Amino acid sequence: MGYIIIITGFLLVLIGLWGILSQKNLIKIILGFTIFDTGINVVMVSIGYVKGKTAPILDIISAKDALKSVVDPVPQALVLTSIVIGLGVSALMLVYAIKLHHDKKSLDINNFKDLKW
Amino acid sequence: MVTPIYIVAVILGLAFLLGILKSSMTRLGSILMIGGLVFITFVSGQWLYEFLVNHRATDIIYTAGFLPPYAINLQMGLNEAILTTMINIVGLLGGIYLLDSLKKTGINSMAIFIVFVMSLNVIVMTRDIFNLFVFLEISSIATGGLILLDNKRKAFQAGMKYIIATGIISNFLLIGIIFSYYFASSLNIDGLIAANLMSIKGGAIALFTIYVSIILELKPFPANGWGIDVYTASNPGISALISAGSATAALFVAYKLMPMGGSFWLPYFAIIGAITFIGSNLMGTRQENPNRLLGYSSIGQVGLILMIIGLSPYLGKDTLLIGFSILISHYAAKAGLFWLSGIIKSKNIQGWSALRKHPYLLFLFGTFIFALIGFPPFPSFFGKWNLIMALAAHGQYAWMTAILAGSFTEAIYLFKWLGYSIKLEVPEDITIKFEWNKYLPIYLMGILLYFMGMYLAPFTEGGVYINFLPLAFVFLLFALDFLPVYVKNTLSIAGIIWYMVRLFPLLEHDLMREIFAGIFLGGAVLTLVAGYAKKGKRPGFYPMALLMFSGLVGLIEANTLLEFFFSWELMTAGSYFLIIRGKRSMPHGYSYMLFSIGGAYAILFGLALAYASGLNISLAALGHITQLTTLAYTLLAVGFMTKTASLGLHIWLPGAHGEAESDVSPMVSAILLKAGVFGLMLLFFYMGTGTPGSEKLLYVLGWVGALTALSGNLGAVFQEDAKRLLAYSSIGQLGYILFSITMMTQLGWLAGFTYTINHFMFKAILFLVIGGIVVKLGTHNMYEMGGMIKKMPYSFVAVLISIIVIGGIPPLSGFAGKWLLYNAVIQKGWYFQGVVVFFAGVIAFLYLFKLIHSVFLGQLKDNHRNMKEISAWILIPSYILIIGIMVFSAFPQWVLKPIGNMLTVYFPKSLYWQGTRAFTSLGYWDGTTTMIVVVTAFTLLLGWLVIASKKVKRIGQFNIVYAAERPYRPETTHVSYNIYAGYKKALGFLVTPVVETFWENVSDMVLDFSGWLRRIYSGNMQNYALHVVLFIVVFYLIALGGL
Amino acid sequence: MIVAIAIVLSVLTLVGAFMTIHSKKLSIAVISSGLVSLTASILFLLLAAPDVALTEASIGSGLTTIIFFYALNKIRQNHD
Amino acid sequence: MDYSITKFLWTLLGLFIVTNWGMLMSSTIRRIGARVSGRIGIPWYQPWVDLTKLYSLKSQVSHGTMFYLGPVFRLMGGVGLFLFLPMIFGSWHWSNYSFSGDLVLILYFQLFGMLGMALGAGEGGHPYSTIGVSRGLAQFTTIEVPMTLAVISIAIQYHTLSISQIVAAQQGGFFTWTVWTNPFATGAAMLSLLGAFGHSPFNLIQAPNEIPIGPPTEYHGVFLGFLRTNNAILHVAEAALFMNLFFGGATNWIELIVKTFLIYFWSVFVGMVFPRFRIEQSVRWFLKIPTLLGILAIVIFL
Amino acid sequence: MIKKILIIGLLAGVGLIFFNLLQVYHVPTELNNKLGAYYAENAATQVGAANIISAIVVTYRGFDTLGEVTILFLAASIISFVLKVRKEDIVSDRFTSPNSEILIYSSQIIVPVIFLVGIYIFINGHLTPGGGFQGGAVIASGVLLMMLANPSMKVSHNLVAFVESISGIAFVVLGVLGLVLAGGFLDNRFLPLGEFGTMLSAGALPLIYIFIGLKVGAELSNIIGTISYNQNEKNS
Repeated sequence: MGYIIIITGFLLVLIGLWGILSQKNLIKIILGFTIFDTGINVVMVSIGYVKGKTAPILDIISAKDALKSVVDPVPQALVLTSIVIGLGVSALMLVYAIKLHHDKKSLDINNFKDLKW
Repeated sequence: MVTPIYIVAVILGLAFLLGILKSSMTRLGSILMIGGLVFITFVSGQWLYEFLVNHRATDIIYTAGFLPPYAINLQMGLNEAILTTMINIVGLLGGIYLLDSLKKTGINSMAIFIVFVMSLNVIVMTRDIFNLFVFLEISSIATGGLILLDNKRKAFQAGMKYIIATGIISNFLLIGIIFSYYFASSLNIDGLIAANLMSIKGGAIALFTIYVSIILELKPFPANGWGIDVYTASNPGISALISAGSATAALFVAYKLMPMGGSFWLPYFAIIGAITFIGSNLMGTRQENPNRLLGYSSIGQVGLILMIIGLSPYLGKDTLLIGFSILISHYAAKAGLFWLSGIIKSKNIQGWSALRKHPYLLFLFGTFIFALIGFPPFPSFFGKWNLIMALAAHGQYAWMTAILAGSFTEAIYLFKWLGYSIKLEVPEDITIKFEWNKYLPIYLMGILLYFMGMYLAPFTEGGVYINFLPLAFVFLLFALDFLPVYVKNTLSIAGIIWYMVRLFPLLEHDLMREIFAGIFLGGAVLTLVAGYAKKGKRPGFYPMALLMFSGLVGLIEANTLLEFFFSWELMTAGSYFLIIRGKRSMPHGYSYMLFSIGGAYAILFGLALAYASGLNISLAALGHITQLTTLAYTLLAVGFMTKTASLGLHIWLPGAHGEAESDVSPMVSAILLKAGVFGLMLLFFYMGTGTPGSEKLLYVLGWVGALTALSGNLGAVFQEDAKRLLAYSSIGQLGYILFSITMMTQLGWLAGFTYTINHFMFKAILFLVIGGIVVKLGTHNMYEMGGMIKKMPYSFVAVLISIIVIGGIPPLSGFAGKWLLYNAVIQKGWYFQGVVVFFAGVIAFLYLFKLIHSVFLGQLKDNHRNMKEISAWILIPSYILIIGIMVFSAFPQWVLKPIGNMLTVYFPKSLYWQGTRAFTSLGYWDGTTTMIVVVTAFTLLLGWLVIASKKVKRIGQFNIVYAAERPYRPETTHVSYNIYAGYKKALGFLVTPVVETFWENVSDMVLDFSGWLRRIYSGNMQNYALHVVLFIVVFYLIALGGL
Repeated sequence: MIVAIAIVLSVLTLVGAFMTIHSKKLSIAVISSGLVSLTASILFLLLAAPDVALTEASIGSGLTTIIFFYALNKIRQNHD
Repeated sequence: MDYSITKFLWTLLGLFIVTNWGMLMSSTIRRIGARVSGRIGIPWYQPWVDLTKLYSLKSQVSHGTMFYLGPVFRLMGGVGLFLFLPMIFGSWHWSNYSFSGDLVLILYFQLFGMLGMALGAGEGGHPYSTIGVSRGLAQFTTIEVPMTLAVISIAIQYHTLSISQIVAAQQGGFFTWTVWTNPFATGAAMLSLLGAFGHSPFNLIQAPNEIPIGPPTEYHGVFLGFLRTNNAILHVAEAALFMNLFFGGATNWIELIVKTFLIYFWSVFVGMVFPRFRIEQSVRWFLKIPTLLGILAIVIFL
Repeated sequence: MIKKILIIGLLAGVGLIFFNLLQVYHVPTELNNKLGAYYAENAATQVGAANIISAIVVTYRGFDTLGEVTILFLAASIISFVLKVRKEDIVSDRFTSPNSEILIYSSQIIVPVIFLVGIYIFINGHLTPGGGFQGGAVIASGVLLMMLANPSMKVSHNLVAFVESISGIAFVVLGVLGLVLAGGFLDNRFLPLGEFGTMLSAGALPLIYIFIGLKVGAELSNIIGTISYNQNEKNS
């Protein structure tokens, strides 16, 4: 199962990247990013997965045999942070998109080339 | 001691507190912001002090009360203290600078600002890789916000590009982090280092994703379009912070993470750094927008430092010093430049000429530019020096070439820019208004650069010997720049004389240095005397002149390779400013600088090879070059030849000397060119004839010298501009000198010395007098002059004597050179070169006649009827030099005998003296007798004429068979306009500007290439994202494709 | 069994992701991306990560989607 | 180094002889020239008559100091050439002040007079004198190329630049003259001599038949006298120089007179045969055949 | 078209990287990662929290969490100053669409419940799944609902800002207290660890998590509020 999910995660990353690199609509690109983020998160959590073990919460199992019965808590802790960061970044991008649209009345990425060379 | 965790706590507390404040309380907000920045600067500064003064051991700060790797820890060592202090200082100064903008945008932006600075601190200090990721995210989100400070359309686009790119990068970083954790069971950097990921299967890929992300954070070429747009579009204050602060932090991250991968990744770092350094600077050459230009430059500099990190195996313990030296220069200069751009607010670099009205700002601008290029006394000079030396010591010539090539491309645009700002007309639409909060940070950065230069000098091998005394004097003069000319002039002369008195006893038994010291310093005094003729204040003249002379005297005093190069660069800088003072000298000053820098890099390369041959920093190392011996000597020679303006490298000279101010021309022609001669002589002394390849090199250089003489003189023949004519003449004369000393015989060298001394004297006279006349008549064109002998008899005599010397006509001292040269050529067997040289010598006669005739003889022009003699202050030094010429002519043995004796140490003796009579195995010559005979005969003949023609009637100007010359539209009818038309028909093909065309094509090619290259920056953010991914994939395939 | 659920969810996630990128209408795309987060959060549960699942569900599929809609709404208003 | 009065007087005597011989030579040559073209020509004493007339002219005008000094420089050039040249081989009396310097000194001292003349004429303010001077200088530069090559060739051949020693090396008889031992150098030098004497085809400098210009028209009276005197000295001295270098020198005055006459006549002879060159033609010409000869003269010693 | 092919090639390249990573990845059957094992073994005794993840997030890696909160803070700040409403941009009498009565009234009942749930989640963060972030998100969704029900309602900016700031400052102050009173910045053990598994256990951890929850809730509300508020901004 770990394999399946980690592969799913990687595929999500690729789909997200595809969206970022190929879509012309800014909103789509940002959605690509959320997919990208989700994929990364799935991969990270899969890394901490240990076959047949439970969540690292000790009110279910006693503290003594925690070591034998829980999955790795560290990636999960990291993913928590990552999800929140992803939200912040997405929100920021959306605000940018709003502003850019406000400016040019378009979401086409090819319209924002005022800066070059 | 305040633990650095308070940097985080206090700033976040303040940031959150700022959120409560009402939007109208901007004043309180800004006080809190500045207070917070002052506090963190204090904290980091305090640690820096502890490390530097009390040599405290590195401190580890634990969070959460657990040891790493279980909890996050920070580290505060010397490196961290230095970098956080740097970041906080630029943060504080940037905060002060941005006060207005931040107030306008609101309190939120202040909070973002301080959080940004804080995040950079943590990035530097943290030892946990995921924590690093979090704070990198904070810094990039804060950057994304701060870009919008000006609420401009372009800023939003740039911000979007930035966020997209960093978004991709940080996700890849996360993949790297999680897999590192998976493979190495640690998130702590030290733990990851200990785990040695490279030895774990798959660890290399994890490392790759981490490294590629960190490198991408550094905006490597070409995946950096987003970074450049940020520099371009954001408020200059923010760009300064990004360039000086973020880049610093990100570079340290690369350095910090470097040990994780071991030596496998370092070459890639170096290659990427080199590509970035060169590519980015190359693109800068076509850039006109100042902020974008600075962006290119920033990225280039970061590439250089990344390269240094990558090359650390070769640099050993010096890595940090070198990296820091270059970093601090980049840091201060780039921050200062961005801040300046915020004051000037010009859309293109031409607009920076607004600085002309603000000399102190202009001075700072120059300081920043010179610091970026790596001129002394700035830290980057020492950094580059150490870098090149260390690389040479390990035989890494390709890297050296890359670094120098990149630096050169950087110089191309930076000096174009500096030239514009010094010379272009002040634009009317740009006004610079004084705001203390914008001026102060710039000044402080300028001061920091000088301070750090002095501070870092002793850390370089041989750096303790550098004599900063002359530089201090230069600064004194700069400080006294408000005084009138005569005070500063007197002060300068007094200073130089004092230095001479101090210097000469130290030079005993070293005749060569004494002669050159005499030329440099004596010439300095004489040419400065002419400065009394100037009125007003001459802002900036004296510091720059003295800067050049300090460099020159430093060359004399140098005992080590470092001192020599240090002085060489000082001299170049000073002379650049002197040359560019002329009215129309901008393009010439520019090409002078480019040739000088190219030459300096050739010299640097050669010196590095010398150093590498025996790890010996003393100047004597030039005598024992074992690494690439021939190349080393060739490079050194070429380097020096850029200063002597030898054929192929001469195109800068006519304009530079011709357009310079009237008393600057003699300085740069009579005196400065001798620096190249000094270098060549020194080089040949050490090289000798025994070293492999030296015979061939000398042979080629001999031909170059001969052809230089020919082309220089021919060029002069067809000039209509008096000063350019003299400038071409200098090229020719320096060709003789090069030719003479390449013969490597006693006679050849004697001839070389004779030419050197003579050229010093007569070219000083000529440029002084002709320069004075040009100023007086208000034209350079000889065809607008004429008949001046009546108005300026003293000038005429001075010029007459000078041209007799140039022509080599007995009995004056010019003949000594010719005679020695004849003997030397026949003795050496270089007959054909010799013929070319003698042919050139006769051609000299053509331009000399043209000069003296067009200016002094012929018909007096109507508008010059009320002319008076030129200022006595110009004539006095000229006549002092004439006395010198006379003494040298009548008693050549006084000079040539000691020189000959000195030379016998190096060459077999071939010139003998018998009283006043010199003889060689071929011929003989008696200067004193010749003088006596000629003077006697001349007096007798004159007496006869006086007796025979008692009643000579002076007649009027037009009392001749007058025809065809019209005083108006003078060039159409002035008889000496295009006087050598027939000669041109016959031999004009020899002066086809082949060399000029060649260099033009080279520069066109560079510019075209740069224009083609920068098409990748299409402005489309998606393409930039594509570049980022492309970079990752290509890097992966190259580095790990075989896995 | 659990593997089968994982496979189904994975396929759902991927289809959602694909829809997000390729749907013509932005609103459908946004909803699809919310769906991706939702299925992903169930995947997290399967991986014994209830904390992450909770976060992903509330933040990833909840808040993010809402913010997207607000943004779309604003853009539409702008467009008129 | 002999600065004695005796030496001075002997030199003065030599100078007197040379001057007179120069004048005689020029009148003779002009007569020959006239006869060749079917005229009678001037009487042999004509130069003395001219000179006397010039020196006794009462009214002289000057354009200024340099104009005044020009003839002095010019004459000094000729006299100097004479002074530094040993006239008669092996004779202390007629070696003049040649101990001052060797061949190089003489080569460069030629310029002294040219410069003075150029400047003097320049101050006259007449455009044509400037044109004349510029042409002269232009032509002179290329004349020097074969000459330099020849001199270097000789220096290689005899390992010396001292004229006395060069002459000494040719004292073995007719066939030890340089003209036989080093024909290329001689050829180059003799061709450049044509230019140095400024006869046709290289007389565009003075262009006597076309425009009334140049120093001869600007100067008159004593000034012109100086110039005429100089011409006389210079022609002999230059011919003597070539004689010393290529034709075995002279051990007595007769030999000197014969040889200098023949050398001088060579230039006149060529002038009668060839038409005048334009300046760019002559400039190029000297860089062709004479230079080639000069190069050959050196190549044979390589 | 060329670009598409290039992108596909690039994705194939990225896929190659992932494939290579997968080749060395295997699903472990034992928790043999040293760091993870250490936390599993010692989190309960050292920190006193039943939820090991909370222990890691708030204590062991509390510094990260501080950064995370800062990121949200930054995002909120940036959004608010980018979408700053200038007085002249506001249409004075805004057109407000009437909402369904059901929505308005049900929201009045549901919103307090949602708030309670959110608070519950972060108060029990050290014991059960969930914590400050999740709770904060739930609170923010409550705010959202309020706005849906009444579009003209202005989220009291001052209140939100106040909560946000005070909780942020409290977070920092608690961290500093840990530094002063216990082993290091953000050390939760300056309060007694208490009895394992109860509400008042794990030292200052619950306290910190509460403030995190409040802060995240306030920040998210702020973001939503700013974006939605500007829905009504006049088009210029």
